[in-house]
This record gives sequence, structure tokens and C-alpha cells, in this order.
Amino acid sequence: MAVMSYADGILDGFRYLLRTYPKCFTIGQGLWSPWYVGTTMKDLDEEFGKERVIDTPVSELATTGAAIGASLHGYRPIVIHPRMDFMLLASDPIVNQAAKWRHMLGGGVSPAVTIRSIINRGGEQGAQHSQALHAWYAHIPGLRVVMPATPADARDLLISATLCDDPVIYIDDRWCYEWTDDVGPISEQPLEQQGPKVLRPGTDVTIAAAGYSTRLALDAADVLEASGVSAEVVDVRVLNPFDPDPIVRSVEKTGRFAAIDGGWSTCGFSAELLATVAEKVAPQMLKAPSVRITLPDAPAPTSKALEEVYYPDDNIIAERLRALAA
Amino acid sequence: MAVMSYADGILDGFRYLLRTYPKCFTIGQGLWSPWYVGTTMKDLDEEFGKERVIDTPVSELATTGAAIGASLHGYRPIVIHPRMDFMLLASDPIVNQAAKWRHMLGGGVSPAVTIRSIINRGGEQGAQHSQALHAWYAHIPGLRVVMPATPADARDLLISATLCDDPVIYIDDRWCYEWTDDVGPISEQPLEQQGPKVLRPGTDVTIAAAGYSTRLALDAADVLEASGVSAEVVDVRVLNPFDPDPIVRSVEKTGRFAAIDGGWSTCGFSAELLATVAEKVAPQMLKAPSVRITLPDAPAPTSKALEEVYYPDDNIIAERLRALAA
Amino acid sequence: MELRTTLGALADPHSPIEPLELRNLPASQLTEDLRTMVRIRQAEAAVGDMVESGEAKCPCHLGIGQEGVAVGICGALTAKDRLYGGHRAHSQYIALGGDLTAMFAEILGKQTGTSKGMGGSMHLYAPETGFHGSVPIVAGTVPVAVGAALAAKMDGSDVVAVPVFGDGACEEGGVHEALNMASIMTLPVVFVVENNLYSSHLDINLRQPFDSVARFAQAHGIETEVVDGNDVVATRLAMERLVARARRGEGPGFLEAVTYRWRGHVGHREDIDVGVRRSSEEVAAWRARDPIQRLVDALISRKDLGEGEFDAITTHVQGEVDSALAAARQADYPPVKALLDMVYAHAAGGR
Amino acid sequence: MELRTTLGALADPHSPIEPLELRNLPASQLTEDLRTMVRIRQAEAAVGDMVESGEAKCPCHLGIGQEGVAVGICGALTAKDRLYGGHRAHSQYIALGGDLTAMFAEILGKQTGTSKGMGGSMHLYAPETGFHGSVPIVAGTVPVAVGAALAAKMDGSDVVAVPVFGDGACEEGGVHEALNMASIMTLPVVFVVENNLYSSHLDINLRQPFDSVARFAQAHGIETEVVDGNDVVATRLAMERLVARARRGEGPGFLEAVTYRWRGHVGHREDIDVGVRRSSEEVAAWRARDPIQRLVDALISRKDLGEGEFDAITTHVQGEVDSALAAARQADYPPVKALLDMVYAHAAGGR
Ligand SMILES: Cc1ncc(C[n+]2csc(CCOP(=O)(O)OP(=O)(O)O)c2C)c(N)n1
Ligand SMILES: Cc1ncc(C[n+]2csc(CCOP(=O)(O)OP(=O)(O)O)c2C)c(N)n1
Ligand SMILES: [Mg+2]
Ligand SMILES: [Mg+2]
Repeated sequence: MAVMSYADGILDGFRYLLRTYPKCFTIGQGLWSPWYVGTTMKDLDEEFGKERVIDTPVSELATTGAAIGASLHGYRPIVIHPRMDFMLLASDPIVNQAAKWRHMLGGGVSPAVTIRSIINRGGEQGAQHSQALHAWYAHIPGLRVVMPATPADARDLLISATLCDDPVIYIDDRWCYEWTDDVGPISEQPLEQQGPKVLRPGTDVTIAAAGYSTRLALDAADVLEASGVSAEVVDVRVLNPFDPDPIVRSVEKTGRFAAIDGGWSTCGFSAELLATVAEKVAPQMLKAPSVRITLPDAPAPTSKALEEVYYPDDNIIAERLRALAA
Repeated sequence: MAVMSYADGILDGFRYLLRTYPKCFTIGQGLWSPWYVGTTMKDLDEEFGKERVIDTPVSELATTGAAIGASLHGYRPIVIHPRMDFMLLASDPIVNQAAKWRHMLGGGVSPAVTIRSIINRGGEQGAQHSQALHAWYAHIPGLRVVMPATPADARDLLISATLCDDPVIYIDDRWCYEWTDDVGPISEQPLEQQGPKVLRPGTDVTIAAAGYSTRLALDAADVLEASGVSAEVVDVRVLNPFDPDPIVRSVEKTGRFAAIDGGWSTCGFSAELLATVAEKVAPQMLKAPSVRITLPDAPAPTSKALEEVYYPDDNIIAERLRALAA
Repeated sequence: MELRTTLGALADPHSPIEPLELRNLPASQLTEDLRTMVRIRQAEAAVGDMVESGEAKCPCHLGIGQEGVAVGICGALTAKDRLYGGHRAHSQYIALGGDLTAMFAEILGKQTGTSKGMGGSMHLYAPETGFHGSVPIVAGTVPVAVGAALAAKMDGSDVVAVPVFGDGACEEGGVHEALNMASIMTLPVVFVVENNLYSSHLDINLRQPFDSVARFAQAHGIETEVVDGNDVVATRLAMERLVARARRGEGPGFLEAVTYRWRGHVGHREDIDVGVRRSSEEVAAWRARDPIQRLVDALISRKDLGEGEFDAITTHVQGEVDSALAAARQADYPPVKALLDMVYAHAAGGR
Repeated sequence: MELRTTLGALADPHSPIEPLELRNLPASQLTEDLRTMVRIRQAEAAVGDMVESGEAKCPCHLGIGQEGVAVGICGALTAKDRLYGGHRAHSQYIALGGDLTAMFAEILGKQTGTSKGMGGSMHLYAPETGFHGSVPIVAGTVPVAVGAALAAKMDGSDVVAVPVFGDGACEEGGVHEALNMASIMTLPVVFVVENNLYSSHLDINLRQPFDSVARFAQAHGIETEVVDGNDVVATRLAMERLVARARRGEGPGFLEAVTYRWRGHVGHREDIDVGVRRSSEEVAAWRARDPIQRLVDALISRKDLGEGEFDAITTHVQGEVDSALAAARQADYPPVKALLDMVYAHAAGGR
């Protein structure tokens, strides 16, 4: 067991992959800069060479498409999109190509690409530099989508994603980078065996979340505990294909459900969570209507006066959950 | 009242707009071809001139971006994407630009563009030529999203969308083009006053749907009626911003809810519908878990043997609804 | 928009047709090329018939009239190279030696198809021949092929990747991004544009300021060749030059092969969906530049093809086509479980 | 990647600096240009200080060293023209006459900002001056400006649209699509590239095969000018030529102005985030090509600027900057309701 930050977890995952798998390489904007993606890829170019750690022109579409192409010939590329907002320009290669090649070519083709997409928000960066569009990718059959919330997952899900024969969207959030945790040694886990995990057991209300929102959920659970409410926190981890069972089982126990999500509400991942519970948990088992806690229906503002209300914090969340549990 | 097909409703909407508003123009691929978008824009180039009915190179991004630009200077462009799949290449102008310019520039800018996106599926067209991604656009604050289900709406929502000061995604479905209905004279309606409508009253189960799925819902309601189940059908019409009230009221009455949607399930519009009901209807009022009827979690196949099972028909839907109402 | 031509006679259907120069290519190879062109034409004619009869339902884009390009470029490739196609890719599939039965089966949505019936005409796949997939998103395979070239370079191999696309595809921004990437990374990729002067219903002069597209590659410092795509010999030789450079690690190439499709954009008709400014005279003039007939004429005049030999070839090929089609018709449709089984490599995950 | 330069001396910091030729431009205009360049520099220096102190939180991209481009191009425009900027757009905003207080207020997230505090440094807006918005999605405004030109053409006006973007932005496919559209539709748009030889941390030779980007416009049949962007006079004259053509309906133009940013890509530092291969000697050499000093020298040698006049300008401008900043600091933050009120033109709909 070592204490490791989330950012170091990512870096460690890259090091492990590049060291262990000669066919693994990484490509994207900023990879020759020591801070473009925080410290999460620091000096990889020096350690593994600029042929395997490839910085690129400002060409999201072709970069992503090329990585898909390389993956079709035995490589394990990890594409880096330093901001999810920029990745919109790569929608065609991701959604029309990577997600579909296996199915539409009869099952024999493996677009085994991993696409790392960073949620990079706050700091008055504004509407085009803040988006969290994980729901978009979770909507697309053929893509696997993971959002690590812990340092261990930051490392291990990156490894599982890269070793997976399917295209995986790996989404990390800069707001998580400084979290630290005890982390065990690496053991490779097949991604298709990964799913939601109960991170904190509880009895009164179930909270499901992913990525940074999982952290908020854990913090809110602490706040709630002080008011005598026991919250169970399920970290979703894998958004697509999504295994509802751990959440369903939890809600059947607590009778109350809240989804916390850092994206927008309408057709967001929180909608999926509520829909899943609505489909699978008998209404008689529910003590209250389910709740979504998400961004307001607005683009990200810049002014800090507005950022403060735009992003829900653990106290606001705890307040909404107290009402739910009342 | 005149009997009009859905396709003619669209054509009529274009004619009205181009005739009435000199600042309205339309741009996109296929507009100088007599059948590229069915008959829905037939001969508009001849009637209104190739300067206002503009065919384009195969450049979805720039075409869409340019239309946004023209809308910032007093024009009312209607961009045509003959297939929603191709529109992925215009994700940046739609999501990063059109949806955000008003908000991020302080409210004074009107990207008053309408983006017509056609769902064009079946006929063994396959995975890259079949997608229905309305949920993606409904997820984005700043975009309005409409999906007409009737000939009158095909015409009238096109007019409302074009006259609206916000960017609107207008989604029509080629499977609707031949439906006919009685249609009254045109009267302009502000889009912000449009919302879901109960198309068929019922008492046992509420079905919500949009576009072609509304038709399936109506047909399934007919089938159900024969088995003594009375279904209320709500046509969503406007997916974003979405007004849940008509659906909530209906479910409070029937106690049962099903969403039918032509998109995928995870984070789809059907998820939004179930989530809305889960949030707003007290569980005690529900007699059964809610139900989603959507595409399976797979890209569209080609082979007709698979297409037949991929797209749910009214009988399969009725069967699932009978189980819900049992 | 006034016409600004840089292609000149190459693009002008009424300019005199140069007799095909066979250089000193051996008769055996040229006859083989002829046979392949005939195979493409007859297989595509059969597809056209199936579209007409309603037997084939998926969208089929025929390249009849353009056979010289596919056969010319594939003549310069080996099965270890990596060709990627677009919506109009039957010809490249066949030119690389793709199995006819599997192609027909795919078009008919049968389990024995190239893609197990999951893709149809627009999604062919035969990696054992060097055909690594085709997709109808215009320009969709161009960056993918650049990545295949990157993989080849990383492997230290002399494999070359070849995206085949159209003049219309050059209007997609992704192509320009891909050209830049290939150029700065010195990748072994040869971009092939079948410039048939049309994108769907629009001729190139309604869409671009010039009728030649090689200028885009030149802007990116990429070696270009512009050839008469209806001259299979010239096409092959130009492709060989570019492929040889790429194999030697000297970087990407770009081949613009000017040609013309005889049928409409999609489907079997010659008179519908052909181009809003296309006249029947234009088509007739281009038919006179038939890549097959020109090769036949040249072979006959060099006495490499005897009396009746061409007829024998067409008859033989028609036999191949007929029996392939019969076999494809016999095959089964895919089982319903294929729908969900092929979405991911492993059972739908997480459970 | 070996360096393939087509810019030559223009891009070589060590090449001798040509003395600025003032042509026969009037002293009044040149002094005004000088004043504007100084205003840009001092306002941006103030922004840099606010970034350093933590007072400004939003990402700020400074164009210090590049003032010649903004002032040169805006000198050829009027308030009815339509300029669109990118992430590094303070200079164009100021060159068009944008209010300093509103700019500082925007950067500080205040309600009196150009965009009511909703956008920050990267989202300026002053349509009354001809500045129609800036956004940080690289190349994002290029197609938008093409549409603004289409609107101008449809209006039958002589208004010109001007997207200003960088050498890095030319790597985005959308730019190439936009060039083609502008070309075939003969639109009144003048594309302006501030080629500062860097995109974030990468110099152009790590990203493109040549150091000049005008080749992309040439490939699309667009009239180009390549100038020393640190020569405000040459920049203005070249821009005037392209703008005049566009106003006359003769179609688009493309101005490549070669320049250099002194600071890092984002933020106030000169020594961080500047370019992985950038040396302090390179920066020093470019500083010697200071667009302001070169104009001052030329004006002095033509006796258009007297003893102490430059100091007077800088002092005066500093006063403007200081009082604008003070006013901006006084202003209020936007009310919380702004968050939801500005998403749509009308109250969130459907209810
Ligand atoms: C991204 C995208 N946009 C539009 C289309 C519709 N489309 C299919 S083929 C085609 C024409 C392409 O022309 P070209 O590249 O010249 O190929 P050709 O058909 O002439 O072989 C178009 C526009 C598409 N399939 N994909
Ligand atoms: C679509 C997109 N991709 C990447 C970025 C990150 N980014 C911001 S500025 C920049 C460099 C742009 O360079 P250039 O266009 O030359 O402008 P300069 O910064 O030199 O003024 C990059 C890559 C972005 N903002 N948008
Ligand atoms: Mg073509
Ligand atoms: Mg630059």
C-alpha cells in the first residue's frame, strides 16, 4: 500500500502501460509540455520517447481517427483530449467510427483505442472550457465509458481501458487530481468485469455518482451523518455498458435515491440513474420521489460570483438530501 | 382544413417562411436535387432562387458555422443535415458555438439559426446512416429541440423554430413523411409557448413519445384498446427546454408510465422521461415501475433479418404495455 | 462560378482520347488487369440489377466506368498493405482479390458476407487481401488510414496504407488535418482520390474553385501525381512511384486519378441522381473513354489479345459472377443474436 | 522534421530588421496607430499584472509583441465591418476602439463587462465597434465569420467580415472548409492569420511542414498577402488591398501577418509555457523587432514625433489604463439570476 494522488495514479497507469506493452502509445495535444494535462503525463515523453508519446497539431478529428486506425493494426493508443469541449470536434471518429466498426464489419475488428477526455472546469474558464459530456458517450452502444473517482481507479481503470479490445472513453476530472488515498499494487482487471461499487454503506438513502461527483457524494454523506442520516454511496465507475444491479439493490434497501452528477440534467447520466431505479425498483419500495442534483440548465459562467452557485457543493447537496430523507 | 402529408407540411413551412421573410434562407447538402431530402424541399431552389436555397460542398462544420454567423447579422438560416449521422461533424458549431453565444456574450447575441436534422433509417442503411441522436441535443442548455409528429407540427414547428431567436434543432423522420392529416391554416406560434400535448386521452397508462415514436404510441394505443386497456398518449413535441407538467399530470391520473423512443436507452430521451416522472410523481401514485421502449443497445444493423427486430413495432410495443397495465 | 480548370483535357469529356500506352508492361499482367476490370464491371452490373429488381435493399454505389482506378492502384499494392474505402468501394475490394460470393452475400445481408451481413454494400471487409474496411461517412476512413500508416511505421515495416476517397471528400476538413499529420510524421500513406468530377448531384465546379484536388496535398508538402484514371497503365505506374517512395520511408503521396461514373450517385439508374448539370452527351462522351475498351484496343493493337479473347474473358467472368451470386443467394441471414453479440468484444460488460 | 521555411527572414529572429517604411501615410494617422499599439501593450501589461496578483482569474492570453497586426488590420476596417477573434483577442478589441473599462470589467467578471461578466477575457463583444465576438475554441469563429460575410453579401452591402486566428488554428479542418466556402461563394471575407510561429508550447515546425500558412488559401484560389506583422504600416497596406477587393465583390482574401508573442501562451509569464524549443535568445531577438519601437524610430527619423512625445503618449495611455481599471474594479458582479436568464432569448420555454 502506498499513498498516491489521483494525478499520480494516472501517471502511474501510463508508466505501467508504456513500460509493459510495447504496442501501447499515447497521442494528443500537450504531451511534450510538462503541465498541459496537469502532472498526469509529466516527462513521459522523456522516459518513453517522443515516438510513443506524441504531441500533435491542433487537429482533434484526425488525431483521434488516426489512433483508431493504429488500434486496428495491433496498437493500443491512448488519445488525449485535454478538454472534453475540444473532443466535440472528434465526434465523427468516436461515434461513427470507433463505436461501430466492430459491429458493422461483422465482429472481427477491434478498435481497441482508449480516449482520455479531461473535464477541466472552474477557474472562470467559461462555457467552452468546462463541459462534462459523459452522458453523450454513455448514450452510444459500442463505446465503453469509465469515470474514475479514486486514485486507485484513476490508475487501474486506465489500465483496464487500454487493455480492453473495445473503444473506451476514460474521463478524468482535474478537480480530483489532488485527492490521495492508499493504493495497492497493480493487478490487471478485465474492464468488462468492472462495475459500480458501494464506497460507503448506509441505510437511509442511496446516492449514486461518478468521478468528482462521487467525492461530493462522500463528503455530503459525512455532512448528513452529523444530522443522523445514514447515506450509502455507490460509485458508478463504468457508465457504459452500465450495470444497474448494485444501485437497485441499494435502493431496495434504503427506499430513497439521489443521483449526483457533474453534467447537465436533461438526458444526463443522472437521468439514466433515475430511470434505471424507476424501471427496476417497485414503486412500493420507494419512500420518496428520487432526486437529481446536477448543474443548472445553463452553460458554464465565468464570473466567480456565478461559478459559486453553478457548481453544487457538499453542503448544498447535503441539504437537498436531508429533505429527501425527511 | 386541408389534408396534408407530413412531407408536404415541411415543404409548406419552407414555402411560407421563404415567401414571408426575406431574411430567411436555407443551406445544406442536396438542396438543388429534387429528391435528396425526399420531397420536403422540392423545387424550392427554383421558386426562391439558388441564392436563398443554397446547396453546399460536403462540409458540415463550415456550413453550420456559416449559418450561425449569418444568423448573428439578422438572417434566419435553416441548415439542412440530410442525415443526423453527418451532423456529428458539426458538433462544435452546434454545441460549443450556437448553444453558448448568447449566454457567454452577455445575452445580447441571437444565434437564431434553425438546424434541420433528418432521421433517415431502415432500408438496410446501417450503422452510420441510421442514428437518432435527439437526446444529445436535448442535453445541451441553450439549444431548443423540437420533433414534430404530425403534419401540422411538421409545418408549424418549422415556422416557430425559424422565427425563434434561439438556435433550434428541428428533427424530422423520413418514416413520417407519408402520414396525412387535416391541417388548418398557418398561424405563427412563439416556440417558447409550445410544449407537450395529449394527442389521445386515456385512463390506464400514460405513453410519452416524440416524432415517429408518437405514431407508434398512437398505433399501440389502438391495439391496446382492443384488449380493453385505455392509453393516454402525450406527444412531447419540444424536447428542450422540456415541460414535464402535461406528462406528470397524466401519470398522476393513470398511475402507469411508458416512454417510447426511437433512440438508444442509456441517457436517452426515454431516460429523461422516466427520470422526470420519478422526480415529480409520488411513488405511492404509481401502480407499476415505469417502462422504456427503445432501440436495443446496438448500432443499427443492415440485414433486413436484423432490422426487423431492431426497430420495435406497434405490436411489440402493445405487448409490453399490456404487461405494464396488467 | 466560372470554371477554373487545371485538369484540362483530363476532365474534358470532349477532348480527344489518347491511345493507351502500354509501356513495356507484360501482356500477362495487362490481361490480368483487364480481367479484373471486367470482373468489377460485371459484378457491379449484377449489383445494379439486384437493386433494380429490389433484391438488394441496402444503398449501393456503383463505380462502373471507374474500374481503371481501382485496378491501377491495387496493382501497386500487396496483401500486406492497408487499403480503406468509402461508399463506392466494390471496385477496390474486387481489385484486391476480394471474394465475389462474400461481397454479394454482404450486399444481400447474409451471414456469409464479408462482414457477416452486418454492413451491406457500404461496409466491406477483407483484411486478408489488404482491404481493411469501407464506410460511407464521407472521408471517414482518411484519418483511420493515416493511423494504419502510423502503425506500419511504428512496426518498422514497409507496409503502406491507402485511403481511397472522392473529390467531394476533399471538402471535409478532416482530410486536410490528415494530410498535415501524414506530412509532418512522414507516414507511409498514399492518399488516392478518385476524382470523378461529381459529389452526388453536384459537379466539382459547383463545389470547388478548381477541378483538380491535388493542390490540397501540395499545400501540405506532399508528393502528388495527377493521372487519367481511365488509363489503368498510367494509374498503376503513378501509384507505383508513390508507393515505392512511401515504402522507402520518404513520406506520403497523393494520387489524383480523374475518372467518371456512368451510373447515378446511388443505385442502378443512369438517368436519375446523376448530377443536376449532367447531360446525356456528357455521359456518352465519357463512355467513349471506357477504361476497359481502351485497354482492349491497346492490347489488340499490340497483338497481346487475339480474336475472341475478350469475349472469352467476359463470358468466363460472367460465369464467376453468376455462380457467386447463386451461392450468395443460398446463404442464411444472420441470427438475431448477432445484433447484440457484436457490439463489444466481450459479453456486454459490468455484470 | 527538418525546417522547411518559406517565410525566410520574416520568421527568422536573427535576420536584420528592415527599418519601417512609412510610405506617405500621414503623421496623424501613424501617431494614432502608435497610440493604439501602446494602449494595447499597456492594457495587456495591466492584465498580466492582474493575473500575476491573482486578481484576474480567467485564462488570459496576451498578445504583447503582436500589436502591429491588430492595429494594422483594424486600420483598414470600419465599425460596420465584422471582426471575430479567438482566445488572444484583446488587441483586436482595443484596436477597433473597444472600451478599456468594459474589457477590464469583463476580465474581472463584472456586470459592466463587454459581455456582462458572462465570458471573461476569452469572450469579448463590442459590436458597435465592429468587434462581433471572440471565443477560445481554436478556429471556432472562422466559419462564423464566413457566415457574417454571407449575410453582408446577401444584404448587398460592402461590409467585410474578418476572422482573426492563429497558425495553430490552420490545423483545424474547419478552416479549410471555410476557405472553400468563401472561395466558391465569392464572399467578402478577409481571413487574417496572426502567425506567431507557435501554438501553445509547439513551434510551427513541430506541427506543419512549412512555416507559412498562406499556402492553404492559395490552394483554395484565394488572394493572399504575407507581411511582417511587426510592421504596422505594411500590415495595414496589405489589409487595405484585400479589404478593398472584398468590398468590391471580388472575393475573399487571406492575410498572413508574421509576428511573435513575448509572453507565454496563457498568463503573464515570459519564462513558462512559452514553447518547448523556445530560447531566451529567441525572445530577445524578437523583442528587438518590437513593432512599437520600430514605428517610434521611423516617426522620429521622419521628424513626425518630437522629443518626449512618445513618453507623453505612454504616460497618457497609462492614465487611461489606470482609470479604466479603477472603474472596472468598482463595478458589481452579475446577479445570480443572470445564470439562467441568458440561456434563451425568452423565458425558459414550453411552460
Ligand atoms: C459526412 C458525410 N456527409 C455527407 C454524406 C452524403 N454523401 C454520400 S456520398 C457523397 C458524395 C461524395 O462524393 P465523392 O467524395 O466525390 O465520392 P463519389 O460519390 O463521387 O465517389 C455524399 C455527399 C456522407 N455520406 N457523409
Ligand atoms: C478546438 C481547440 N483545441 C485546442 C485548444 C487549446 N488551445 C488553446 S489556444 C491553442 C493554440 C492555438 O495556437 P494559434 O492558433 O497559433 O494561436 P496563438 O495562441 O498562437 O495566438 C490551443 C491548442 C482549443 N482552445 N480549442
Ligand atoms: Mg466524386
Ligand atoms: Mg500561433
